[in-house]
Amino acid sequence: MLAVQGFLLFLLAFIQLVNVTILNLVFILLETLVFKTIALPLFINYIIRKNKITRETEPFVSYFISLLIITAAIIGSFILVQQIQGLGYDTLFFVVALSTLFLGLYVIISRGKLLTHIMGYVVLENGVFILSLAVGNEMPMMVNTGILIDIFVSVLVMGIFINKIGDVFNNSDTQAISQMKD
Amino acid sequence: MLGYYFIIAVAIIASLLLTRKVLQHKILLVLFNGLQWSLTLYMCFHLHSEELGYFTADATAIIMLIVLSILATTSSFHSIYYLQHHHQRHATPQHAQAIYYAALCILIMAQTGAFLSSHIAVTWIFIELTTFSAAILIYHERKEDAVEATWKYLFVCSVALTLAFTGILFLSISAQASGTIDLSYRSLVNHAATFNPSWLKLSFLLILVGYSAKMGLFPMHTVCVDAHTVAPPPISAFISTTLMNVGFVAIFRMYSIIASTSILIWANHVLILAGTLSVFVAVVYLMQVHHFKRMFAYSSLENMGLVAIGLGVGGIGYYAVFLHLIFHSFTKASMFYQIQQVHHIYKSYLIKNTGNYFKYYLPGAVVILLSFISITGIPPSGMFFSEFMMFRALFEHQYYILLIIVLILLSFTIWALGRNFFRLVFSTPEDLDESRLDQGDPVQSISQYVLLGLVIYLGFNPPSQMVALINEAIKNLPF
Amino acid sequence: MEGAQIIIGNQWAIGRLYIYMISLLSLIAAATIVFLIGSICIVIAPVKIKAGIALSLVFIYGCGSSLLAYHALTGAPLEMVIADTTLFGDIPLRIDALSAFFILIINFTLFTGGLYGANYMRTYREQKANLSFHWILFIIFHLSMLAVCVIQNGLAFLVAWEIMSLSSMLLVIFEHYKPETLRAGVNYLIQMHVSVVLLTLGVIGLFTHTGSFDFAAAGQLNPAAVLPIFACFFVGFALKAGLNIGILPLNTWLPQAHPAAPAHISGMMSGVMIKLGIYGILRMILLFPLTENQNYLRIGWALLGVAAASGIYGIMLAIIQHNLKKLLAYSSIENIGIIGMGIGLGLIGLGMDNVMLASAGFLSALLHTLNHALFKSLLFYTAGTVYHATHSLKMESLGGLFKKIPQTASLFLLGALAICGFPPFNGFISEFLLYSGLYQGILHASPVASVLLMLAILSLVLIGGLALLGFTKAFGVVFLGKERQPLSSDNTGETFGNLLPLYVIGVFILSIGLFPSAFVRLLSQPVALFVPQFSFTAFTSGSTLLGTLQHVSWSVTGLIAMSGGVLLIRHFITSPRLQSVSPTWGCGYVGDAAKMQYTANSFVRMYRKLAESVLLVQRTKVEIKEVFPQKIMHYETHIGDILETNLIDQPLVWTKRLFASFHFLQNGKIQNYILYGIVFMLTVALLTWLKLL
Amino acid sequence: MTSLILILVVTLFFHGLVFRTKSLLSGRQGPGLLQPIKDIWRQLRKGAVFSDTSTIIFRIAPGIYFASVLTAVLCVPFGGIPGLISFPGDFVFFAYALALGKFFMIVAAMDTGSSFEGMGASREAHFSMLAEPAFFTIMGSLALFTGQLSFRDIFASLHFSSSFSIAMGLLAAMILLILAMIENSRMPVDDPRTHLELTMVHEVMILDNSGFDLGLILFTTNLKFALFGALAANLFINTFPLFISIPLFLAVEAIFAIAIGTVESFVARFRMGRNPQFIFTITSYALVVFLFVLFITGRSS
Repeated sequence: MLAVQGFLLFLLAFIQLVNVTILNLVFILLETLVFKTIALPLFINYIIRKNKITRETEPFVSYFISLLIITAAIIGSFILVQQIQGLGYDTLFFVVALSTLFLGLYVIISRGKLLTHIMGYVVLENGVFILSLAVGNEMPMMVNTGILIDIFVSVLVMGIFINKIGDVFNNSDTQAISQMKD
Repeated sequence: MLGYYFIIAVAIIASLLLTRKVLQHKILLVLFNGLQWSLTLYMCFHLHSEELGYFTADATAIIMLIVLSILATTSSFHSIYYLQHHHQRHATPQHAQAIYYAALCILIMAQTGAFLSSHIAVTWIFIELTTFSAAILIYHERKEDAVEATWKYLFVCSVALTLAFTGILFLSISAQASGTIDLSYRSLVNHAATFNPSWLKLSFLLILVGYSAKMGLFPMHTVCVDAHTVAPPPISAFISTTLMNVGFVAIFRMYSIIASTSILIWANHVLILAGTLSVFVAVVYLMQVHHFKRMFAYSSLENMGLVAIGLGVGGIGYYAVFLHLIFHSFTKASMFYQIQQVHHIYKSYLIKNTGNYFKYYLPGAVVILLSFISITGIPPSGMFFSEFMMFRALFEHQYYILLIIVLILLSFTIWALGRNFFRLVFSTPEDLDESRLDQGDPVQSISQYVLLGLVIYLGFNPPSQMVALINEAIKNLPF
Repeated sequence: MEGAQIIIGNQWAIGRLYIYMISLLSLIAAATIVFLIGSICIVIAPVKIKAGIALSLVFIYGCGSSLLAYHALTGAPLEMVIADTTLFGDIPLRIDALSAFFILIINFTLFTGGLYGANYMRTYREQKANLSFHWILFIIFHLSMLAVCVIQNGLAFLVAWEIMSLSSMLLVIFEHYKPETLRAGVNYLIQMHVSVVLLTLGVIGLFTHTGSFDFAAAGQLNPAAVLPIFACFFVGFALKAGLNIGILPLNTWLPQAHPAAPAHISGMMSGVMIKLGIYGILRMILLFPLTENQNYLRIGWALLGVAAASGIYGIMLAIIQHNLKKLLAYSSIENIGIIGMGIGLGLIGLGMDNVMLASAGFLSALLHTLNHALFKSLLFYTAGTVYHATHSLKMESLGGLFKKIPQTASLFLLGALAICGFPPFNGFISEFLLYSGLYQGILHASPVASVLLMLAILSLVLIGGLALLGFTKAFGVVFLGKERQPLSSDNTGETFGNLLPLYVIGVFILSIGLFPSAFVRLLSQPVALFVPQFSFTAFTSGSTLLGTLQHVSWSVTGLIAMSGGVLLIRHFITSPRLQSVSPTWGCGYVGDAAKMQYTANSFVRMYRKLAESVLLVQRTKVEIKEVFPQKIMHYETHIGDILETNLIDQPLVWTKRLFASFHFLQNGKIQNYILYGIVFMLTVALLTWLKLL
Repeated sequence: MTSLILILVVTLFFHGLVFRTKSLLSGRQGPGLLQPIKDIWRQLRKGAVFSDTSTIIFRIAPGIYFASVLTAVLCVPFGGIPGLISFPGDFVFFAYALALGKFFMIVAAMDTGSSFEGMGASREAHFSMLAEPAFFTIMGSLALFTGQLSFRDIFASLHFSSSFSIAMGLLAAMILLILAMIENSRMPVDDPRTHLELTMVHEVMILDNSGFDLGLILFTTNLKFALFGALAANLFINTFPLFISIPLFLAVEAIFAIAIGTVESFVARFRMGRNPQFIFTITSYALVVFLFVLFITGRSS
């Protein structure tokens, strides 16, 4: 699923980014294609296998409710974008980006598994990526690079960390790491 | 200069990771501090100098940089002791120490970058970098709670920063809408008036919430607390002082961008809301906290709340905010350094396990008393003056009810802190066998005396340069 | 801090002499250096002489300040300004007659207290660090109090004020290994903080309206702003003074802190520190433009009422205390009430521009301030000696101490008589002045006013009567009769040397009682500050003030002479006669007389029955069921301060409950942590959308 | 001076007169007028027994008690003639001097460490505490009435012009009477003739006193009576010449004594519990007088 998203992003980027320096374009395309489409899903699969994480998800809220919420989120973002007018961009971009953001956040909030948290985070990042594509043309190359590297590193670090957690707690559920409280 | 700084710093960090000898580590650490100081001094003498296109040494940066360098030195100093004791008690792998020092250097470097950067996105990058390095340091003790805290810190901070980044994107969108390409603060400040207010609001909100995780402000303060609890004390000292300053600077720069726009009032109210909530939450937990470091964490939350309020109220409040940040950094840092020694003596951070510090380790007890006076803003501490100015600002802007609320809440904090501090210093705990207690080492208390003395001195007699810098930093805010 | 320019109050030779002699900053610097050297000495010195060093420092500062103060008191007010400091602006240091008066009281009490304390602290010889800490704080305490009297820059004043509170708090918790001591200390800290908060508000208000921290700027306040700001200052100072402001009874630290503190500290706090609250009130009265729209009258009546109520309440609670120091602490509240009544009367006098009233009021207030400083410290010191001799302050376990420590007992008796306001002691003089002022008021005021004044008189009488009850109880139960429990220690630590300072105080008490006019003359300058047209001639209808006081002193001398004569006669008559000694007549019952005798509790039983409606009395009693009771039956009463319970404790409980209801926030769930952020954003968005932000 | 002598003279007969009244009213012959004084004289010449619990306080207390009352006597004027002690507000001194004596008596009672005397002491303390306000109110109203602040001036310029004022004077006299009875712990507050310590007030305080001290105390009690009588008398003898005023004075004192006797023989003692209320009502009477005066002096419009 993430792979698909990544690929779509790749296409999106390919279509969208027309007037940028070649180097930048190449980098972004590589990033989307290699990292988001291939590396990340493989990495996550690796983690799943290593920590024997069961595939079924135990959401706190039922699917139906989640569905409603997400739809609401999409509509909401649409309305929001309509509210704020006067920008020279294709509003569709924003709708998609915002709804992806909300989706990511929602996944994080509503799911119990650390892994799903990471996935949610990745989705979030994708949303951000779309958004940055919308303005990416003018974003100076160096900055863009830095940001993407950051995203890359963060996901990686977190992934590695899940392994650690797996070692220490031997089940990677958020219940296990909710001990620290007042 | 900055370029050299980064290069040399990276070199030092690399060599730290490569070597295994304790002595070499220490030497490299000293080197790094020397580097840090030389940069700081250079920057002091080249105010407003542009570096590498993305960095400018403006007043805000200089102030924070000086604070950072001071605390960097002390923190490195105490880290050495910390690692010694830690190593004595449970055998840590040798490379862990290398990683610790390296991460420490990265953290300092990243903060330096965050302070100096003059480009909103660059700031963001460096802040993300601080998150990682801090995470590594928090994880240093490798216990279960360390894992938990680190994970939370890492994850929540990343999410929060993503939100902040979204905010930046919105900002850039609205910037482009009005034809601004350059996202450096200067141009943003200059053109902000022409931006679309709704987008500005949205981005300000996102950036505030995002960086609140760094500044330790409500709503995203939660992870900072946990991080304090498990991080090695010298690192906690960082997290709750300079790292919070980083968060503040990020928010402050955003604030000064919108300062010239129509949404300033709105932003002020949001800040005041966040600040008041922070103070309230802090009080809620201070009243029932059992763990010294958590207590300090909540008191940081409270102080950041005050800062947010001061920023939101404006007027003399702006000045007070900077003063308060400086003093808070010094005080809180020395509290953490001291608590490290407390832990060394009592082998516990829990309030109920400590007591009669006055008898067991007099210098430390005096430090605790001084820092209590200092943190609660009782004269002669400098924080009294900063808080006094904030109250003045509140009074002058007719926020009477807010003022009353804040004063009441502050009285509660004094009560809570006083109870626990005095218990630590004076009361005799029932089940405590003195044989298990270790000796305190007065050398470790020197830095606290220096810092607290600094707080008092700067409070009474702020040097004109400092005043000038602060005024410079807040000069283009509406008074 | 740049150079200091010095303005002389009036062209008076000796005053000018000073100005030439001192450069202010060098003075301050010298004081600081002396302090630092002294503290270092105290730290390194052997235990024996720590106190000595501290005392000598206090003596030096005392002499210096007293010298200045004396000249100010005799008409050479002194003003010095530390010019434009970066933070405070100008810091004016003014020593006018009022400050001078208080400075003198402070120096006297701290020196005697220090002397007494030096001996009192002997028993703690082994706690070296603690002792040096104590004595250094003692010096800081002294300096800060002097500073409070002198500094007239709002911000700097706050600093001095806080340092004073803090140092006194740390002095209180000397025996910090006792949990209740620590609790009392923290409680004290908080209540002091509340007072400081109010003062801070006042200073801020002053600054916002006048743009200057100088107290003198209060003169330019616009009439609208006067009352609120004055109220802030007033309440703040009243809290410090321990005046019971009905709805804000934050004087509960007194009865908690005093039993906890070492005797000399209690004595000094009760003797002078709380007086600085009075000083503050007086200072504010001087500074604020209260002449408009009858402010004098308003404040005066309010103060009179509050003070009377507080006085009665204080002594009512004092009577039922079974801890000697607690009793004394509550009686401090009462005496502050009397002082407050004096000030209130003075204000009313100013309001009715009736010189007699005004001068009588302020005279009695100031004199009673001095008197209370004397006898209250004396009483606390004697209590300290009692504590040394018995290691207990519970009246129910004391008794018959007169035989063990006769000197202390006699001194206590002296203090008790003085505090009850009996001739020939100083308490009588100040209360007499107050009485005559009130009666004057009745003669000259409007009907309603005179009725109110009559009520004031009645409350004063009531206070007197209750004081009689309370202190007969204290003296009778603690020092007379049989000892209720065998005393723990035999060395009572009562030597003439230890008690010397107490005797000095005693001499003052008596001499004020005997030669009031001499001391009242000293007060002419301070009173003249409040009542410009004040003079001794224009006092009472018939004879002049001094004349009256002369009469008083004759009469009291007569009283003494007569008692002496009677006793002499008695001696001559009875000495030849047969005098036998036998046990007390027990109505035929010859049991354990110590258990039979009247206890403190039973002594005030009838009173308690009357007062139960006003006070909070919980009883725990075990009724005797069977004819021959096997186990020991007991009956206890615990007196709670009803105001404290209802207005402080209860709200605190509610607040804590409120806080507790938010404990779900930090619940360790990472999802929630992120949720908070989102909720916050949505809330803000909503509020923005609703135009609420 | 006159007042001092006269009061001392009256003291000799006062108690006797009271007893005689009582015995006559109860249909007995009764002792001679001088009997009480004779008893006192006998006491004065006796030796004494002291409790081993007691201290110096116990021994000096009676003397100070006597001295204080005597000082109070010195304050009392005789119509226009001032007492030895006379200055504005001297009645405050008067009251406090009396209280001083009381203080010592109470303390002395505590000194014996007896179970009864403490009881008496506590009662004495309470009653005097409750009685004081009445006196001060009365003096206040008199001061207001005359515009003067010392006994002498007050009594000298006391003119009962209207019927109102006479009523006022009588009321004041009555209150002084009741005060006297409380101060000397007579009926209905206390029954000196009772034999049960538990019901005594004043007597129980002096259980352990004997010999000279006892005599002194008893004499002081008489003196106190005469003292209050003198105050009451002063209400009526304003600046009359001596040949009128002295008989008037004696007459008033006599009436005073007889009144006490009568009351004592017809009124029963109150329950201890009820005493405080009773005593406090005096104060309210006194306040009524005060308002009265406010009304008379026309200051209330």
